[in-house]
Amino acid sequence: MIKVLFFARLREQLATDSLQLAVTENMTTEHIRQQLAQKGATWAQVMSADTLLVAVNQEITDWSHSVNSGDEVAFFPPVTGG
Amino acid sequence: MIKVLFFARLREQLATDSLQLAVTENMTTEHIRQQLAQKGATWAQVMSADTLLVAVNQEITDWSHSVNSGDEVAFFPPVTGG
Amino acid sequence: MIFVQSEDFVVADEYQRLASDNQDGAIVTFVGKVRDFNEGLGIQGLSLEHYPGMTEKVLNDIEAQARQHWPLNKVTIIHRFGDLSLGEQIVFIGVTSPHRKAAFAACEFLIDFLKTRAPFWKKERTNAGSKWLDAKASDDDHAQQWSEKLPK
Amino acid sequence: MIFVQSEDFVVADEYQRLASDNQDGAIVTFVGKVRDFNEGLGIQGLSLEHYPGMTEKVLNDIEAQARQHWPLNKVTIIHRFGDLSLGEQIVFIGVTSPHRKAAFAACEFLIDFLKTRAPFWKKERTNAGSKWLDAKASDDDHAQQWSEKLPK
Repeated sequence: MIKVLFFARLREQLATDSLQLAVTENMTTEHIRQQLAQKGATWAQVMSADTLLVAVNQEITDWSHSVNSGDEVAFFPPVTGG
Repeated sequence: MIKVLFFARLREQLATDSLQLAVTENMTTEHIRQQLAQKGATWAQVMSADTLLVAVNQEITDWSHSVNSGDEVAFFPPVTGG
Repeated sequence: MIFVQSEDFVVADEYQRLASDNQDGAIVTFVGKVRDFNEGLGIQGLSLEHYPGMTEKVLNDIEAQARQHWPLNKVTIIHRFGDLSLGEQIVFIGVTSPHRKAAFAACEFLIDFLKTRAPFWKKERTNAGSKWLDAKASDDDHAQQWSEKLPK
Repeated sequence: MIFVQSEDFVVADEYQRLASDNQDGAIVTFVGKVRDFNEGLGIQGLSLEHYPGMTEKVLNDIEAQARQHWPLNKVTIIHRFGDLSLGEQIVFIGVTSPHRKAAFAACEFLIDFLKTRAPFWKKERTNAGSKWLDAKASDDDHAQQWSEKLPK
């Protein structure tokens, strides 16, 4: 299992701040994204956004990053702090 | 007459912080400098320094600036504030 | 020192903490506040969301990067989250260094990278409702420009 | 606001004065202090001489130049003269602006030009006697570089 987190606009659009997901061998961030996109129309739309960012274990990464059981994967829009 | 001021290292070397000087028509900052240089060996040395700066009426200027009666002329080394 | 907090901070206290060392000739601070930056929409304030844990990690990493590039002594980064009203302080960056150019560059570097790397999101509350703010391309540009001007 | 004074200044008070406006998103401050910058000579402090009248004129002029280049709201420049001990504050520059890049650039511009244009002179008091400091070529370089990077 992995923990998946959603922040800001994504959290609101998906009405979800976190969920648990089962992972199999050799999965990447891209696989997680595709899997989540199948949860419905809003999920498909949110998960296909050009600006979507992903972090694994609290580090921003790309869509080929491998994901293993116990990881924390977060999806969020571009940051706007400061 | 003009008022002539000296600051910092110059003031100490010349043992003078200000003096009055008679000016004639068509004098420039360069003329004032040359006139002061004739006051003695130390004056000649101080007034020939490459780094010598001059201000007329509290504005830094060059050696061709005209000087008229009532002006305030100041000589000083490069500034080191801040 | 890194602080991610909902409480306000007191610049006087932060300055005091930074200024205690006689080796430092230069102290540069930046404060960002909630400002009335929209076109007469009657902004009331901001709600700031963040990613707890990752935020501290990113800010520590940015501080470490700055210390690699410039000779810094003290560094303080404070960023608030939660609901903030118009005029309230959002972020404090303070750095000290023997050299003023290093202090200025590092302070600006820290806020540029905080803006584009640290997981904070602003939602604006106005009389007409609330709305997530979009990231600004200019902020990305400012962060990218550092790759050309960093000291070797 | 320009202050040339022998008394110390309180950063907290200056910050308060700068930070009172909700139009400003960014507040950048610089403080320069007497530091132990010599090679173990046992520095006790500095004596700062200035040219009264001209100093205020130059600082006002530098502020006016900065305001031509960037959208600034409040500007404070304080410079002390007289005898200062190790660790004491010498100079404060504070600027506010709607834009952080403008605030950073203007603050750095002001100190760069103050250093090369304002008629102040530092004499260092050490255990081995006192000595006028020489102007630094690097300070001139920093002021000159602005001719290339000023906003149009």
